[in-house]
Amino acid sequence: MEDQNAKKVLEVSHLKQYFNVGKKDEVKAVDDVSFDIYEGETFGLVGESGSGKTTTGRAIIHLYTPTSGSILFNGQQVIGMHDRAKMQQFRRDMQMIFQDPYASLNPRMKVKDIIAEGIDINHLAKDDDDRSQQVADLLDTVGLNRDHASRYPHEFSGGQRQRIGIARALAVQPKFIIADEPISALDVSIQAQVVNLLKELQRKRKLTYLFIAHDLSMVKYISDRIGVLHYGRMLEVGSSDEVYNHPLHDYTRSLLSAVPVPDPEYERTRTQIGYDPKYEDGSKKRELVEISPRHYVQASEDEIPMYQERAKKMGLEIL
Amino acid sequence: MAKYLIKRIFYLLLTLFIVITVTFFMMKLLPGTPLTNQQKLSPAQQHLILKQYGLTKPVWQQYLIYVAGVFHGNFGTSFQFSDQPVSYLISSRIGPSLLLGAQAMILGVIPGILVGALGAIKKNTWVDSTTTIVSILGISIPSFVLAVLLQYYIGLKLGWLPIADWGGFAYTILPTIALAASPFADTARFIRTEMVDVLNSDYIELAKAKGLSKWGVIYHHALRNSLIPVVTIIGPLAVNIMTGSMVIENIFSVPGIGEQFVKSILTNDYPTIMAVTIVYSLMLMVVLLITDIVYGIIDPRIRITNTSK
Amino acid sequence: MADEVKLPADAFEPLDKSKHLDSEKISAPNLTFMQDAWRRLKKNKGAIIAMTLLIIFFVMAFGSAFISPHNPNAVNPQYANLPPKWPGVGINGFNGTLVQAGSRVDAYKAAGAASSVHYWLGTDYLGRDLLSRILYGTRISLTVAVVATLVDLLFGVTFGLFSGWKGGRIDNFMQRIIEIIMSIPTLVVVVLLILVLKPGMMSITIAIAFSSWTTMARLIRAQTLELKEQEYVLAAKTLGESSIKIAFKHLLPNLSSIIIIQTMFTIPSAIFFEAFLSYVGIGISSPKASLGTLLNDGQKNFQFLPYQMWYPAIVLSIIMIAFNVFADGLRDAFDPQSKG
Amino acid sequence: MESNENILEVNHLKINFNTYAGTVKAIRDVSFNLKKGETLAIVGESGSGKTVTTRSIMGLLAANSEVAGGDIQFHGKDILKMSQKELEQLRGAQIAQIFQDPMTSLDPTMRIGRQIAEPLMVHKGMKKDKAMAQALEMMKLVGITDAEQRINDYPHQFSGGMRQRIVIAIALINYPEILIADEPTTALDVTIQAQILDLMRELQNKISTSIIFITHDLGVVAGMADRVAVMYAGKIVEYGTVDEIFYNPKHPYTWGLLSSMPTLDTNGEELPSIPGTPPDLLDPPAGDAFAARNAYALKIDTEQEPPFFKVSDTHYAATWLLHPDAPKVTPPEQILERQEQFAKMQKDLAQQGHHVEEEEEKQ
Amino acid sequence: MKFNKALALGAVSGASLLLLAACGSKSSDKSLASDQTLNWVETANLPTMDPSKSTDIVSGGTLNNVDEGLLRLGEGSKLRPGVAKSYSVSKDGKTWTFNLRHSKWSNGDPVTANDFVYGWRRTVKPSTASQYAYLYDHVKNFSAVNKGKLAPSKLGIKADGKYKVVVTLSRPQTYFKYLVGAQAFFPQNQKVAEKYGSKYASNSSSAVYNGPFKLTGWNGTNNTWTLKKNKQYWNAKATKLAAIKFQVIKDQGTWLSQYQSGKVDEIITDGTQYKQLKNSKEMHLRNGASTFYLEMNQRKGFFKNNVAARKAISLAINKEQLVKNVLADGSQAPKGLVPTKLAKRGNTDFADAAYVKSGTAYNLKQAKAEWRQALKKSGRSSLSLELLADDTPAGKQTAEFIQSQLTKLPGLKVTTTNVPFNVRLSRSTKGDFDLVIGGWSADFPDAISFSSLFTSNNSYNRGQWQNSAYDTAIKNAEGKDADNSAARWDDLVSAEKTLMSQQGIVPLYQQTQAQLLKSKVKGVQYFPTGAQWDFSHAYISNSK
Repeated sequence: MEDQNAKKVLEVSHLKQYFNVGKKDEVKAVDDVSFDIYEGETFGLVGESGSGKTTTGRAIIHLYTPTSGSILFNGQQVIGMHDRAKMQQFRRDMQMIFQDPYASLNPRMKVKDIIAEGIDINHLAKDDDDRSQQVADLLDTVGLNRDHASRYPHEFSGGQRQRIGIARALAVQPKFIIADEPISALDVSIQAQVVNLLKELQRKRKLTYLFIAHDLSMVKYISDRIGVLHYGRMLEVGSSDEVYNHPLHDYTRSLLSAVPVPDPEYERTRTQIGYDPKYEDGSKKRELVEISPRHYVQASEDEIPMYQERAKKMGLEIL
Repeated sequence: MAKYLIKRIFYLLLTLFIVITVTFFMMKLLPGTPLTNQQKLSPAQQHLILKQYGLTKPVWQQYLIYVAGVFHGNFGTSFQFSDQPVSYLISSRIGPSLLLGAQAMILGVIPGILVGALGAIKKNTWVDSTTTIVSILGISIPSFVLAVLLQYYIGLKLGWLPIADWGGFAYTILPTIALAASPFADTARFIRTEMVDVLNSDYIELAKAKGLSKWGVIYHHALRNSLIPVVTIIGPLAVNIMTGSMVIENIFSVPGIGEQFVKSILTNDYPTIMAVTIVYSLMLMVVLLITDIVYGIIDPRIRITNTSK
Repeated sequence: MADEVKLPADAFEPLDKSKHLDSEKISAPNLTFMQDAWRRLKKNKGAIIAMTLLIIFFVMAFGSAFISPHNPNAVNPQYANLPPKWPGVGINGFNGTLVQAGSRVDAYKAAGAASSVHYWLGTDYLGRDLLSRILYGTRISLTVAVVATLVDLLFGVTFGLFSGWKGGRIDNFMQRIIEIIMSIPTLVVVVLLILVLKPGMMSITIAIAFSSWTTMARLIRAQTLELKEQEYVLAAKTLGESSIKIAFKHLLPNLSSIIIIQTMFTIPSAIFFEAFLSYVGIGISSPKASLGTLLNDGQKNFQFLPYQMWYPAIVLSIIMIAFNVFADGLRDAFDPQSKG
Repeated sequence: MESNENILEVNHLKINFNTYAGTVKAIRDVSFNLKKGETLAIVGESGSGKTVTTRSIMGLLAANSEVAGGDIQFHGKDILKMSQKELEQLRGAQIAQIFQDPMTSLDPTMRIGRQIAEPLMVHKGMKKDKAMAQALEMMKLVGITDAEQRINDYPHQFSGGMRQRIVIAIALINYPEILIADEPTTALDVTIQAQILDLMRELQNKISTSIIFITHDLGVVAGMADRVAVMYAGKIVEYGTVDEIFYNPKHPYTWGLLSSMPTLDTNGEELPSIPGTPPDLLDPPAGDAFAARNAYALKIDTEQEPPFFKVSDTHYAATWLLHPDAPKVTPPEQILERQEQFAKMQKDLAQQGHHVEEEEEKQ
Repeated sequence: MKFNKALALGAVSGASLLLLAACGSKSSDKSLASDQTLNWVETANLPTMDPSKSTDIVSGGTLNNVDEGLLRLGEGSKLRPGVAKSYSVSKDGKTWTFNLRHSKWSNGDPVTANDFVYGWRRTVKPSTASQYAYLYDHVKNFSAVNKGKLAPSKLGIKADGKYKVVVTLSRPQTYFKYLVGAQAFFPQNQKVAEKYGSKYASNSSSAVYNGPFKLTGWNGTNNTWTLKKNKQYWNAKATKLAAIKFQVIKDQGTWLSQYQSGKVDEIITDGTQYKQLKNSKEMHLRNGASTFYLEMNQRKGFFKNNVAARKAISLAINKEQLVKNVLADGSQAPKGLVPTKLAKRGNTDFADAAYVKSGTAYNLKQAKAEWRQALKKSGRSSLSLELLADDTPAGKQTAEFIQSQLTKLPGLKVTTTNVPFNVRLSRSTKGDFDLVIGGWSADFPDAISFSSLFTSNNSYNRGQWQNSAYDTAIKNAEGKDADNSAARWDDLVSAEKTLMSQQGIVPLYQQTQAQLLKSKVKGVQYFPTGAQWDFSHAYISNSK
């Protein structure tokens, strides 16, 4: 899956998103985060609540105006984009799937109008029939019945609503989708449906995903590469197998050790690794450093050898 | 806290200043003069008298003089009481109004809390319906109608309490009841809604799970949590009472400022109208300020955020 | 335990996967949000009674412009202050008699009225039919209240929406304005406005609207602040929807229940306000009548002509109660969670 | 620590809710028992009736609910028939509960020390000073640092994890026989969840309480439970020991649940999933409620509800697939792996048992 | 200076003495109740006790009972001696000399001629801004002093010794004798006035009194105050009441309840109350010297020079019905502008003498005919008029009634506007109206108090009706015939007839107050002009 020569779709560098700047309650929701996403891949962003993962996603899709940093999408600077036409194209190319299936659909709109919102804005339908046809196709795509189009969101279950949300995003034929915890509010038996759908869509439509979640096993399952966020900073980036199997940062290790597994045998022996946040205490200037190929850890100059040592122990190739 | 207070007082003064300015210029738009005997005066004589009141100066000068006066407690001279400064008029009449207001507040809020709480506790029973009807009646009957009924039946027919006039506690009872009806109803409805919310909350569930008796849960948890927000409606209730007092004082011949305000409206006594407006606004602003501070003190959630930052 | 059950032979044939697995089927009837609310409202007897009463009052008040027992403004001084008289009813209070100087007299006879003259609710000091006056007064009161509420709604909703949507400094500034207006007692504002605008239906309406829009604006703002963080609004933004369209497509429809409920509470308070103004002496001017002016006229003569206060008071109270109960019912219907 | 003594027996419990839309049959014949000192996990999707079950045990059913049948035996008495007073004596003393959301389940205006001490004052008639002293001990026990300083703080001054510790302290202060934990970690981050679960296990050992653990997270169940009951649409569809459920599930719903969860090792193109959505309990379907989502459904599933079939002494499942006449079906691949592991475990266990015997013989 | 006409107040004082004797005899009988407290009601607050500043009936009435001028009105609006024992008028009618009795202020100071000089100058000088100073307009140099062009000392009043006041008028004024009884002409104690400065007479203790009562318990703004018997009053032995407790009641219903419960001893009833209670033996009709009338704007437009239009308006209004069924408070239909019982010559009432039937009659048929003619004359087919009136209950009722009456005229649409008193005055002075309901109360019992209103260019002539015959008649009455009572009478009668036949205004009703007075209360004197009530001879009787 990983292709060294793949094109970078999204380049986020030194993104900072502060709220209430200059006030007493200033919040550094995202603090100097950099990462790239390649065409066709799924980049998973994990972290606990308050780690800034949702904020990152929203900053990328221009729901917030970042405090500083740069976001290049297909080589175009997104921050401060003023050109109307470009903005509209950006809005079409990048779409988002939201977390709460109950809050993400306007309860006063019919499903067909919800799905067609993007079609209407971008005038993608020739006439009403075309519009209805497109909506019906989208419903088909996400596995819903065509006659659901005239119903209201509250009549659907969580999983169905989430699929409507996906259909809405797909309506403008995006190339890049940010999925912000799309399954965390769903029941276990439904989560798989949605994940399968996302995977299928990615395959069929050549989509690139930024998949945000706190459920580590699901992120691991769906992602090609993973970034670990903590307190608004990116601590570790690497391929999902490497991050899960060979975590370098203490926080990542602690996080992974806490994940409960549906295997009683395993659970009986599992011990949680405690975490001492000394490697992110802010006393030193730390940046993402590539320890082994395409496996980055946030480290200061003097911590690099320590991580290299760790990587060596795990049998990783060291740069 | 101190910083917060200073900020609030600054806003209070700013608001007061705006109120003064707006009222002043609104009053200047109106016809009418202090000349109650205008029809028998020649224009020259009228001019002479207007000069005495300082009304012949350009409006902007009058404004500056007025604003300066207000901040020295001088609201000019009443058109009706040719010898009385408006400030004296208000200070000598505010006592009964404040007394009635305070009594009505107490008589409205405390039974309102009890009735509202009862309604919430006995939700969807006949008790709830009864308390709801009582409280809706309270806001559905104009206070002047209630006043007339009280006066006629309790004062005149039964002779239990004085019909009107002022002089001792007995004289305050009927006007207090008439004034308290609306705050009572508002409080009861407010408390009921609050308490229903609180009773549905998780921590009440936990309190029940602790094994507290029904009344234990209500007394220790539900009541306290639904009472704290009552502070936030004290301001609106005060407005309610101010409004009611204008009518009630008239009917019961209470020597308060509400009665005087009505009289000054009907006689176009602008200095008094302006002054009462300013005093009412100031009173309301102070009430709002105090309730905000009190709210911060009694609600630990707000208290901490204020002191810790 | 199960083994004892006798089962048909074909019972254990597997079902055809493609057929039975239609789990996306929705069995519930297709209801809009409003239909759903209406269904809940229908279960609330009090609210339905209140709504019926309101409809009756509206129809009677506004229908009375076309069919009314008498012209509400027709002065008939020789029939002044006649008590209610119902044809064929002999009960005191409905037989045209009243207590005058200690003894009960037939006021109709005293006024020289023919036996065919009946005023169902009596007459006022100019001999105008009180029933017609009340209907007419109700019409005026409701008109003032409804128009004031509509103005307040238009202004309050726009203000609140704008303030909440823009946020930041603009919101801060707009909130200051509201705070300032709210720290002036409403009646005082209304009185000042009416004095400046000259008493009349128009100025009363404007004054009442002006003094009540702040509540609406605050509610709408608070709700807008909440709604604008809702994911469906964010979704519309990511699709590139313009602010105006978001306001009309997403915010307003979802604010509608709050607006409706608040409106139902604003109307009665506007009616009340008008009544207060009438008492203070700056209400609707004659010969126009409102429930407030009727009450005010009636309460003066309560001792001798109690019916002149009772009937308008009862009508006013019923309208007030009905609006309040109906508003409570609507709130429960729109917001089932708060019902618990 | 475990014994075979049942301290709680729920028999054929049926509970309905009257709503605007009609009668919701939330619990449709649920029976289970709880043994002293064990942890029984009840697993199921939202709306499957887990929470209603526990509320009925606490005697805290909502006003619009109605017990349509069954009983709940606790120490020989039926909780459903207890007077309000008896229930009050039960709650917080013999049966305690932990709620899902620690952010809302503490009284925001009461100091936490007082909140922890309250059950002592209510049930043991303790004076405030003494109760507070004991509350302080409890705070230390549940791992609140600087307990002495924090005893007079208000809930909002604590983080979510700390609040949940406080809730646990409240629940355990009277050393209840039964602790009902209703999704106690769902609202918490994974690292905090691990801490809270550790704490619960540790405290269970200390005070030997029985726990009914409600959750939808099978990972948590695997680590916490001794026995597991799987609920679907107001019924228990399968129950057994934790190993039996995880390694030898018999009900297709359990299969679906287990296989649709990726583990950290799961890879591949498609996750096995349960299609469709749970039925509407306003109008539950005839026959097996799961039939519409069941790839292994039989004709009889649409006609008749399956009874419980015994798998082992401790393991029962309500699926027609276990009927002797039913066709043999192949469970999903992941389940087959699990069953293999189970077989291995059984073998190991047998050997180990053998081994022990041998050792005994040696002695 | 020669004194031709030296009046010793013969008949007048004789009458008063008789009256006093009658009172005295009653007081000696056993029917005097032990508690001589009267409970009286005012509908407005007492705004001031400064005689120079008093403009309203509450302060006017109170001043009249606590202070005393040179002369005093008595029963039947006849003059009685006040501080002046007697007075004389010079032959040219311009010099009036008053001889004062030795009397005291309530603080024991003697009441001297200087107190009058001080009080009068204080009232007239511009810095006082007295609104009633205009009553002095016949006093020499008034105008110049009032405008500040001459020093107050140049005003035509001086003290001749301690107990003689000499007044110089600029032109004769037969009714000057009535004016000196009004509060604006009361003596003022210079010492006290200067001591309190701006606080003078702003509460009961910052003033002194020379009348039958003294004021207590008034803080300047409160709703209750008490008049107590003034023991320093020269005729204190005639005062029976120990105290009069005043209470302000603004609500008519409250007032009645208070009366019925015995808390107050009197009530002025409104229409409904009067109708219910008119047969009560406690009911007294107090005939007022005030007339309410409709003025039509004749500055320009429809009513100017359009007698038919004005007549039509008058004829269309049924005044009888207005007073009987609408106001129904005891008020009477008017005979003309000047109310009945205001002025008399011999046995002839002025109103009867000047009665013009068509001026106040009701005839709808004729009204319609006149109206059509008026419309034709102005070339219109329809007209819309605004009727301006007070926002008092009576004002609203009258306006509504007139509106309903006038609407019967073909092509006429009337809208009503009710405004506060001050606003009504401002607007009517500016001519900002079509029709306005106004009223006038006589300041003193002489027809001129009314008749002078409607001369051309008089600022109180709101409608600006103009008639040269009327102007001439009034000019003669105030000028060449001022000292000739017969000629003056004729002048005024002819003026009134002109006004009525030309329908310069439409008289609506003559106000009467219907008062319920507890039967135990005796001897309260009522005056239609000036101060209404005199309690100096009132008492509470034992007998019911």
